[in-house]
Amino acid sequence: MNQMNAESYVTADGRTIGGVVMEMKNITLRFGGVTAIEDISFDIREGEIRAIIGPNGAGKSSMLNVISGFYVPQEGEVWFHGAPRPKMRPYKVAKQGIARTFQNIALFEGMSVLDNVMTGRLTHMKSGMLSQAMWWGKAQREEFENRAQVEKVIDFLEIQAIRKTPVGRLPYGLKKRVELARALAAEPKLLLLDEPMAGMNVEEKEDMSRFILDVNDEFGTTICLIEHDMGVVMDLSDRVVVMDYGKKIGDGTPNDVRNNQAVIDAYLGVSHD
Amino acid sequence: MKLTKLAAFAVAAVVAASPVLADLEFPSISYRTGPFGANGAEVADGFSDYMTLLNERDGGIGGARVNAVECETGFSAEKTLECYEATKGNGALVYSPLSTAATYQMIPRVTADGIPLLSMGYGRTSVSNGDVFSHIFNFPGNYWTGASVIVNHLLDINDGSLEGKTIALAFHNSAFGKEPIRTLETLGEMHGFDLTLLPIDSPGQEQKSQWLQIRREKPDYVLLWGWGVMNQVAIQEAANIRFPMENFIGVWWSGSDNDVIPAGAASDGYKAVTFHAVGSDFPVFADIQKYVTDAGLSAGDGGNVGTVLYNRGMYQAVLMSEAVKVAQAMHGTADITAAMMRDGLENLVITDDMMEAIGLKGFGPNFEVSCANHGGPGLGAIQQWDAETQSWSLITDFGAPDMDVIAPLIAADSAAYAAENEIASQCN
Amino acid sequence: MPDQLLFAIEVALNGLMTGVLYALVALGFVLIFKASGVFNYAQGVMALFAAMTLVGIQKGQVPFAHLINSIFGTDIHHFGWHVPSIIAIILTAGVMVLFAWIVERYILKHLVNQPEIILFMATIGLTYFMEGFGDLMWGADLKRLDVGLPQGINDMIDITTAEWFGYGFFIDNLDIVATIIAAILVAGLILFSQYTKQGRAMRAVADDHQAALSVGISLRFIWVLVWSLAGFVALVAGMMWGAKSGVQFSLSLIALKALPVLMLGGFTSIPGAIVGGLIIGVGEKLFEFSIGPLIGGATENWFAYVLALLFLVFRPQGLFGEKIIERV
Amino acid sequence: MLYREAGDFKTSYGKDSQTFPLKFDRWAYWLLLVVAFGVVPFFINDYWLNAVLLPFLIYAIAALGLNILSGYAGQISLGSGGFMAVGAYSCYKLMTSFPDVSIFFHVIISGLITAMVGLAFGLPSMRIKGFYLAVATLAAQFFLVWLFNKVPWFFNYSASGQISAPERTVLGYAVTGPLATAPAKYLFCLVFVLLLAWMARNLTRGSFGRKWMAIRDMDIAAEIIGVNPLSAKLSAFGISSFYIGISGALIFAVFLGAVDVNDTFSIQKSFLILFIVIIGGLGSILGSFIGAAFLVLMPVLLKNIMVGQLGWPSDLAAHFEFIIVGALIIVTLIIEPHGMAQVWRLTKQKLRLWPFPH
Repeated sequence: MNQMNAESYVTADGRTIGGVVMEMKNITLRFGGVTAIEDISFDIREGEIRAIIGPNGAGKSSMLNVISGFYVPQEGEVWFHGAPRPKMRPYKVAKQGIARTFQNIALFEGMSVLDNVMTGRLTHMKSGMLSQAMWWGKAQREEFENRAQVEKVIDFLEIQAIRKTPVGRLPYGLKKRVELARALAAEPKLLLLDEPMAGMNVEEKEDMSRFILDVNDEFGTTICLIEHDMGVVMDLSDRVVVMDYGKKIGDGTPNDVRNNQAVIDAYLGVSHD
Repeated sequence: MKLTKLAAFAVAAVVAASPVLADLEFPSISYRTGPFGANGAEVADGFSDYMTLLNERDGGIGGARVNAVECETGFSAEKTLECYEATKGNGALVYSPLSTAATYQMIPRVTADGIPLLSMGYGRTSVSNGDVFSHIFNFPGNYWTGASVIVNHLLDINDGSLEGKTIALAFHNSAFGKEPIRTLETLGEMHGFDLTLLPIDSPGQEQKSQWLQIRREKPDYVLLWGWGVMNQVAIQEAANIRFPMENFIGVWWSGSDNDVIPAGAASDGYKAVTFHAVGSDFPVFADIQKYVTDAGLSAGDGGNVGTVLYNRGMYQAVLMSEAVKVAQAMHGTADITAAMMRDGLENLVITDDMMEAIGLKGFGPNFEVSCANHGGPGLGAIQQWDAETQSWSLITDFGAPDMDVIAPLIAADSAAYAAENEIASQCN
Repeated sequence: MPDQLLFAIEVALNGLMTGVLYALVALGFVLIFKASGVFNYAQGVMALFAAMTLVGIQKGQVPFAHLINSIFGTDIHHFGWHVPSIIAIILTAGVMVLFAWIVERYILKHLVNQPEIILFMATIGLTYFMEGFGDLMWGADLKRLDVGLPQGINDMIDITTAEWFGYGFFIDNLDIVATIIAAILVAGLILFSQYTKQGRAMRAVADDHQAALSVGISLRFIWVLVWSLAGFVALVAGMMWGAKSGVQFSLSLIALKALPVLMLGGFTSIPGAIVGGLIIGVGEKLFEFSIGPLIGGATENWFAYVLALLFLVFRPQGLFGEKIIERV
Repeated sequence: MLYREAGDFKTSYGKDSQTFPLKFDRWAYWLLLVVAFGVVPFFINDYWLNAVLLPFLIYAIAALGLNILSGYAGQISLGSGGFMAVGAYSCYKLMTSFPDVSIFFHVIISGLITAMVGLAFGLPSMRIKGFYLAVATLAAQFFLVWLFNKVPWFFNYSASGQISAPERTVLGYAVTGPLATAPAKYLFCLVFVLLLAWMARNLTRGSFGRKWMAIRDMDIAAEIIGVNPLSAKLSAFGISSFYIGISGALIFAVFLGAVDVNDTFSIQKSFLILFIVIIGGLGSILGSFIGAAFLVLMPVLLKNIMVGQLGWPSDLAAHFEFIIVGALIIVTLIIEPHGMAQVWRLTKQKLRLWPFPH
């Protein structure tokens, strides 16, 4: 599947990390006069957990938005499966198998948990309007097949009890979990998680970490996540990109990054001038 | 639970609403609210006050009391239909919706239900042909006779020739406003005047474009075919560009007190065609004062008595009640049905003696209705506004329209309707 | 065709003047939307109600006369006095403040934090209510509004332009007065919002509700304030339009003329409302003048909307809005 | 304890996504259908059929359509009146051009034509959002009404510009024209209502419904998880216009019989439909019916009570009608912004627990 970087390796805990799935090449993103991302390149390998860390305003979320096609960078290319990805609308990116969660939960508040998770399957549902309006065999069958898939995700994330609850009524931690469920329901090739543990207590963080590891382990999903909590990131991820003020200041295994002077400076707040 | 209670209440309300039978039912489909409420209220007052007068003074018509229940529509065709459905089962004798759009909707319905409809000076012009429209009447005038009477008046003041003159028609962009176009075009070819069409969309609050055009093109005469606020704005704008008011002539729906008063002194000299007299200088008004207004029985607040539209509503009540008398005489019963009422309308003859007996001598022209002619002769007069005395006065006698032009138009339009709806000849 | 050009200029000038009248109505919308996020459809009926109240007070009409007469069998209509225009205007402004207070107290207060569409629907409900209430209070008959505004062609412009171009332009005196009054009104609003404590509080609320609350500004007071101001703007608009056509139901339909202005100028921008009004006024008049005759005329009702729609498709942020950056 | 769900277990996904999950509700629904088809048309008088139930059914269709667009897909439209006019004029042209084809198909095709027009006017929704879009739909309203008033081809060059429906029959019974009986008209509309409500329910519970709701709740997030906003919004506009077009065709052909476009399809109609949807409940099929019933019945009831029973002058009653309807709208919004369907839902929830509320 991957021509340019085909070598794969096995991690210490026995998972196989494949070749490069996605590669960011010299991405620069500007809003008016503000440069949010400046000339950043890194890659994501199949099956790995890749983290992007950095202080507030470093451009991490913008980076994720570039990957999911929501922002179009002024310069640079996004390579996916070994070819440059043409400029495309976010929903097409989603159809290519990239799913994500959001920093400020972006659930559909007017819908139940089940319906929210079902929206994750929309990229898999193809039946036409007429057959749906008539609730004909095909539409009905498709609905039930996808429902079965969604029920698996619901079981996996242990949210069976709140299936029919409107998401507006759920507490924060559960909302985060539902959002993960929605992303997982899409059976993504690449899963983007934008601060999945932000605002959680220790217990919830542990739960979430376990889910992330399980997803990676059981479904072999490639994950790219942004996180604030250094401890969690170092435990979870295989490789880490460090950003600061829109620039990349470090890239490597957690251990490499931990010992990187620039990273230490950025996190301990050494002045930038 | 709640709903059933509500439904029960609804049924009770409707059942209780049905009035006692054996009266002469005249459902008064009126509009006192909405964009045309100011006009509708005057017509409804006139109609209702005359009916009340008949009850109070004469004990009804031929001994049967009149029951004229108003049904408010707000000038909506749907509400009109609701009113119709609500009242038609109570022995309604005749309808008069005071809206051209609603009339069009009701024509097939009332015909199917066998109830006559009198659209006095509005509605579908070709219903004059009683051979096709068995239950619809539009005496004593219609839009086409109105247009023709106006053109005759213009011929009069131009020594019989309109050759090379230009006439602009500012019309309400609806079924009502479009009615006179064909007649005016035909008359234009005949008399050699140019017709400019200026459509104005409802409600007509903003007419600057049209009046700038009139100012540029300086037509010799402007005709107005409007209703409601459109008239007031048009007359104001005409005053603003100093268009000579005596060259500005409205149809009878553009010639009420409401239309000229807002422009104040500037509207002095404005003309309109009419099919009945103006003012309250008739003996019947004394009776209305005595039996209705002073008795506290007037339909409105009593302030509308004698206005153009009040008189029109009253005239409608007069003609209907006279038709009832004809029907009562024909069928020998006081308690007539809708079918008898139709006969009464079809055999109505208005003479000077009758009008004098009513106390309205000279109020309207004499005419005869027949099976073939449901429209009467279409006589009309021109009235002119005097801003100083705040009054209208008739400046011409009731004159005849050019039926040579109108009759073929009516025949053609009604024949088309008859063909479309497969209606056989009614009169032979 | 120099004649055609002259005509076009005349039409455009008149369009500008009409645009001012549209802007007047739009201004009331903007004031309320900016400070409270309410898309106030009732602005049109407020203009009608204000004009009715003005005429009613001026002529000494008894409020609810028809109702009183039918219940008690009395026959009262007028108090028999005649109030001078200026006092009647002040009293009417007072009534509009009272109206603002009632709206805040009995409607808005209960709808805080509801989605915009709900607030919008509530104002349509208010429109129905006021249509009935206004008629009940002052009667549905047509009223003549006379507060001494001049009307008719301005002779000076007519004669001067006739000398210059050989064709005298038509400009309505009422339009000139309306333009002057609108200018004074806008200047007054700007001064008020820049130099008074209440004005600054109003701007603060428009900027950020939460922040304004946290520094102790009373939101409810501000709402009463902007609704009063909008009521006052409605009174002015009602006077101008009422002088043209008399005071009656159709006056409330001028709200429909203001909506495309709002689209064009933006719901939150006062300069937008004014410039938008002018563009719509000139645009629709010139279109009716040039294209109208080719397609049968009476285009003004829809042209403004189509113009605004096309404009928005190419510039979704409106005339004065900043480019929208979307975030997730 | 009559109304309960205990013991009502679902054993398949099909049963779980039923329209009426409770047995009691299903029974009530079938009973309602039997009454609507078998009892109402034969035991209710013409006034109720013609003047109350017909508009109720027809407005319910329009409300279903607008609810799909505004309630489910979150795009506010004030152009319903104009789209109804498209349906009405399409139906008129079809009826007069192809008199041999069944009126049933004319109505459906009118809906399809309206759907096309709706798609065209839905295109700006790509760029314009919220109230700006709502006002933009007014362009459709005013332009379409002007068009039908102006181009004589649409009204077959009749002098007055009005259109009137010729007589057409279904299974030998006239459903349009002056000779159509009230029960025939009622049943004809009822069939459409039933069919369209069932389709609306199917669409909104399936993937189209979820797409629409996702766009409504958070359009950006929806696009990022894979919803094509163009197709979602346009499909909502199309389907919604299809419904509204059918209701317009029925208003013209069955309910009124003749139409003047300025009067029947004015902006007031657009507001009326929006009212029905909001009062009934945005995003609720049942709400469309409750709202339609409320706004059709309310004025009739008020009028009958005030004029018929209390004997007030009709103008006073009309003023009070405005006041009361306006006040009721405000009060409903204050008490339950999610509309009467929500009130119904809450009542049902309480009933489930009754008589043991804790």
